[in-house]
Amino acid sequence: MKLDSMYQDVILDHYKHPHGRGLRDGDAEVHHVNPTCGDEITLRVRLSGETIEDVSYEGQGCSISQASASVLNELLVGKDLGEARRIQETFLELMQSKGRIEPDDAMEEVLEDAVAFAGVSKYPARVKCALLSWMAWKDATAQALGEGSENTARKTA
Amino acid sequence: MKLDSMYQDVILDHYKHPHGRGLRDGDAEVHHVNPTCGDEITLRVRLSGETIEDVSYEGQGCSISQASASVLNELLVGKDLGEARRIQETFLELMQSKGRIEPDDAMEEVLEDAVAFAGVSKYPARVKCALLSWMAWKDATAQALGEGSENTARKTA
Amino acid sequence: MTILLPGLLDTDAIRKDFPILDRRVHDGKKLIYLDNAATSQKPRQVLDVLNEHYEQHNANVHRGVHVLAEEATALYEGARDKVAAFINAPSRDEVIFTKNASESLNLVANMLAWADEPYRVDHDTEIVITEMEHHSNIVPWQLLAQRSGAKLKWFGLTDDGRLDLSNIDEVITEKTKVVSFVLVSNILGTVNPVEAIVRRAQEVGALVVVDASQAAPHMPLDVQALQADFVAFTGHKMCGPDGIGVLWGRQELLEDLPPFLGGGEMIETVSMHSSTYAPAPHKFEAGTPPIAQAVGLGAAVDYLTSIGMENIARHEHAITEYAIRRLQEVPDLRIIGPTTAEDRGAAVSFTLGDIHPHDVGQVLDEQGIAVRVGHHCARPVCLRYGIPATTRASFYLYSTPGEVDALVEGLEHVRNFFG
Amino acid sequence: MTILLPGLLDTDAIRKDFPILDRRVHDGKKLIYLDNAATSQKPRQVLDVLNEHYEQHNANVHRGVHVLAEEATALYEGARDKVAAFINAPSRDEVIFTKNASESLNLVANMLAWADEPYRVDHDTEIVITEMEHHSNIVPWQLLAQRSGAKLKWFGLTDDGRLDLSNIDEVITEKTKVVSFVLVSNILGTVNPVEAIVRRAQEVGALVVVDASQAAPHMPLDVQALQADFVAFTGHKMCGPDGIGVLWGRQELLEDLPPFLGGGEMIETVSMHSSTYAPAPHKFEAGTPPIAQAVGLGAAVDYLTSIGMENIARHEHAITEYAIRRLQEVPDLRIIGPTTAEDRGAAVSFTLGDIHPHDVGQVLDEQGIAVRVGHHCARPVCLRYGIPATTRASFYLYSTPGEVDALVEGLEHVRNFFG
Ligand SMILES: Cc1ncc(COP(=O)(O)O)c(C=O)c1O
Ligand SMILES: Cc1ncc(COP(=O)(O)O)c(C=O)c1O
Repeated sequence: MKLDSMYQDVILDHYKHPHGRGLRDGDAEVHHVNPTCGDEITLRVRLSGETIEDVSYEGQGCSISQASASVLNELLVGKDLGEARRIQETFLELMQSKGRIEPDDAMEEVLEDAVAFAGVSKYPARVKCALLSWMAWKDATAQALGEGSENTARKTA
Repeated sequence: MKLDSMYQDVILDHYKHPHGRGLRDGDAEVHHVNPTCGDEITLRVRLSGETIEDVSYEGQGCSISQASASVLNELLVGKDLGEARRIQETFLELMQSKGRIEPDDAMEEVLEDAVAFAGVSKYPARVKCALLSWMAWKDATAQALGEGSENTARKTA
Repeated sequence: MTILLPGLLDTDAIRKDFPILDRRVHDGKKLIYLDNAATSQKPRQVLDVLNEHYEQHNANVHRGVHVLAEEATALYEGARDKVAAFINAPSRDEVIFTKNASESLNLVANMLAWADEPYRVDHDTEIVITEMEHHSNIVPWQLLAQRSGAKLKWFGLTDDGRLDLSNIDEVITEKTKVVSFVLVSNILGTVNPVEAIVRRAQEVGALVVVDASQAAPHMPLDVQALQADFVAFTGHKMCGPDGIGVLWGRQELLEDLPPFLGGGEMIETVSMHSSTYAPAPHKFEAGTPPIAQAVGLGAAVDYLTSIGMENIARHEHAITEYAIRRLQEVPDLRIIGPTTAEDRGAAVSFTLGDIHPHDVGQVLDEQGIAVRVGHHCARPVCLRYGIPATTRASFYLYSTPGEVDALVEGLEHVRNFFG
Repeated sequence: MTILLPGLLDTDAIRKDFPILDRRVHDGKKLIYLDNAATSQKPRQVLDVLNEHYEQHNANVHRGVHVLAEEATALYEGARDKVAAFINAPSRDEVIFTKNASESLNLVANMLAWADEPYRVDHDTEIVITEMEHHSNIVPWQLLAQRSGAKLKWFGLTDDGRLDLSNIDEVITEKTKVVSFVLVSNILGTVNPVEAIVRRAQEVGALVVVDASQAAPHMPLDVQALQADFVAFTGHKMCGPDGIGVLWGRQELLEDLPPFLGGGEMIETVSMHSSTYAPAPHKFEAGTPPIAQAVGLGAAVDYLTSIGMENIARHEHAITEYAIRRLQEVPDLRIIGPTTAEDRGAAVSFTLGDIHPHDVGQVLDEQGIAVRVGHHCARPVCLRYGIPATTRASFYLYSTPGEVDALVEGLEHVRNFFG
């Protein structure tokens, strides 16, 4: 069934048993929303020099967005920023591939569990779910480094 | 040719040789515009008791609107108001008939030259041209009688 | 097995009018389209009229003396007559064509922002809406409140998905200039008690705006019976094309209130220094209107009328009653909104245990079942009921009990998948 | 007799794409459609896409996880990509779909009304337009001036139908917040010198809005080359459906400026107390957009691109040159606008002695020739040249020299009729 390509066991596992969920101390906090479906995430990053000490998060959303945050936590915590950025970029590339990238060994080495999201990239409506926490992480990291928010200007009514 | 039913000789005559054109003294003046084509008329009414002493006008527009004002002047000046209103209503009925009324002798007696406009009623875009001066007359008469404008509220930008 | 319910339409015949209902999805699965509250499908009768319009009569309206322009104008203005009759408007000139219900509602909010007394909304006045509004009937009023300094107030909701009018006299007060509310909720399905609200609004001299986007497609709509001042709805949900909406407004208001968009068609005369405006409805229709779309909406109105709005309402009532009953058999399913079919439209929202609606929708889709998931442009309702989102099945004149059964089976499959 | 002019397209082939061009009017007369500046006809290629959309892919866009919703979203957003490429936009997110050019222009005026500094238009500032604007680029600015207290100024016209920029430094000053002007006049045909105006506007830090309604259909349009801040145009004049328009705007402006219409689709998150907005373009697309119409516009853009905008411009240049030459042979005919084909679009306005344009149009129509008569939503131009109205013939990619000849013959007939 085509669905199985989206809902890989790895993803369902992360969804049911999320890693590192909950908000802990951080150097910066962001709140991101997926306007097309209402998924939300609050995410904090704690750095120690170039090392990611912690990524903690709280949010609501579908299995894809929840699992993606869990995978992110597992992958990035403990990494140094350069490596984390490479992982984030590789994940972004995979998710924007519209199902056209078949992850090879090299990609699998970088992304580990996150390669399971390859199937999601075929479902445009769900790609944003998978990317939500990753965009939040990128934004929070920029803020923690004092680079200001990369978030586009959004005004409150 | 179908055109001839609109451009009756009577109409073309009135167009080329308009009756009573020009602005003279009046008890009330109105300015009407046909927003769908830009035809304009300024029209004054002078009453003496119940009698229409004069209808004078100035404007720009097509043969139909010009001829119609000329016919109006010819028909209404000297009439008493009751009769003029009956003529106006009969003309309105004819113009709104979409070509379905074939003027009979009775109508011809009331409308005289104005029956020539029967053919115009088949052309929706031109009906308003034919009615422009008649609506202006109705409005000016109401004003002259102190009944206020029947013009719909129009605001200036 | 064919399920027979009293009041059903002959859906076998009706479904033949809708080409898309033959669509197969996901390797040959029959399409089961239960997303009608988002948009309806279009019958052949409407598509044919659209084609004929573009192939035979296409021209810009008004101002033209040539045949095509006269035909297009007659068709466009004829559509206005049809819509006026459909909603029992006292005058055709009270029917304004917009691009969608959202524009209609924004039009009213903007007229009031720029109006003279007694209509003007300013910092001393109040605007009233409800917690079950579609975002299109919230944000325009938030913007108006923010820009005029007026206070925005709203009616809350009861636990069973109805308007809480218990404090109506505190919500609608002498300061209230306008009360805007939805006739049928697109998320809860609730049909709201118009009379009580209108009565109170009239007491304090407030204008009443009714968002009939989910009513016009599904039940007889009589703007005179409603006693509202403005009624908004949208063509694409009622078998019409995209890109066309309607605002009905009472004539004297349309005369008194200022225009919104400026441009061609809405003027009487223009000079560089100042302009005067055409009478309504043209005053509110700046630019080339959605001509073919209005004509298409006219055809949709003809189609719906030929079937009969009473009959459509009866059909949907039967389907909704059946759907509510069957859905309640699904374990862990909680209906958000009234759980009876009384005073209720044909949109049924629900949650399914803690399976996120996105996941519910995805697995249903795989079976050919199209539902909508999310907050349905009514996020305050989700906040009110403490849920992130819902899954919504919504029915129309071509929906069948068999499709309800398929949905129920589909949901069982969802439960197994995430079980 | 077939007239050959350098640069003509193969109109025999092109005309086969347009079903309406086979229409007969007034007892069998061939339709000669010379009202293209009002609206263009639609090729089969666009109508087919519209039909396919409604019969196969119709759904509401965004927020949907079912197949139809995904297809409709991909088609709608795909149309945005096509339009972005067509106008060489730096980013697809700069392309906003509206209902027509008039809405696009009103959108800009309203954004500036509610903007923060440095964009805000208020009583201390000035707005600049020109005397040859379409009413849709006059009235929104009059309304803005009236409501904000800003001063409205404009460029006048030279006797030969060009912008009089001799006083540019007095018209555009340090107080000027926005300069809005038409790229190609719909009444005079004039193509305006963008560069000179943009340069001066940039000097004083004013925003530049270009009304490209009569340019987008007829010539290559490159928003980057224009160096404007906003560019508006309309679908129905460029082989697209009714009910769809475009506003292109520079990304940072779209980010900084406030929304106009509020509602579904344009929000990020809504609570009863406040809302935040989605990034552009969605921020400016409240409610269900004209989905099928955008898809149809995408097909129109494909169609025009397949023929080539350069080729279309060359064709129209040839036809216009021929038309100006032939028309000047008609006694008593006076062209209102440039009398050469240089820097000139394919709309040619004229008066014919003192025969009123309405009468000219009526007699031409009887011969199957569709022209527009009146002030063409540009009444200040008529005032400027001291005429009540004009007759306008306007050409497009399917127009032929033979149709010009028919027009000239038709005008002879008009002269005889009223002679
Ligand atoms: C130059 C110009 N600007 C603006 C418009 C307005 O376009 P629309 O009527 O589609 O809004 C038109 C066409 O009518 C036009 O010719
Ligand atoms: C209750 C309600 N109001 C308003 C709207 C807005 O309609 P549209 O998106 O056509 O503007 C909708 C539909 O989305 C609706 O369901």
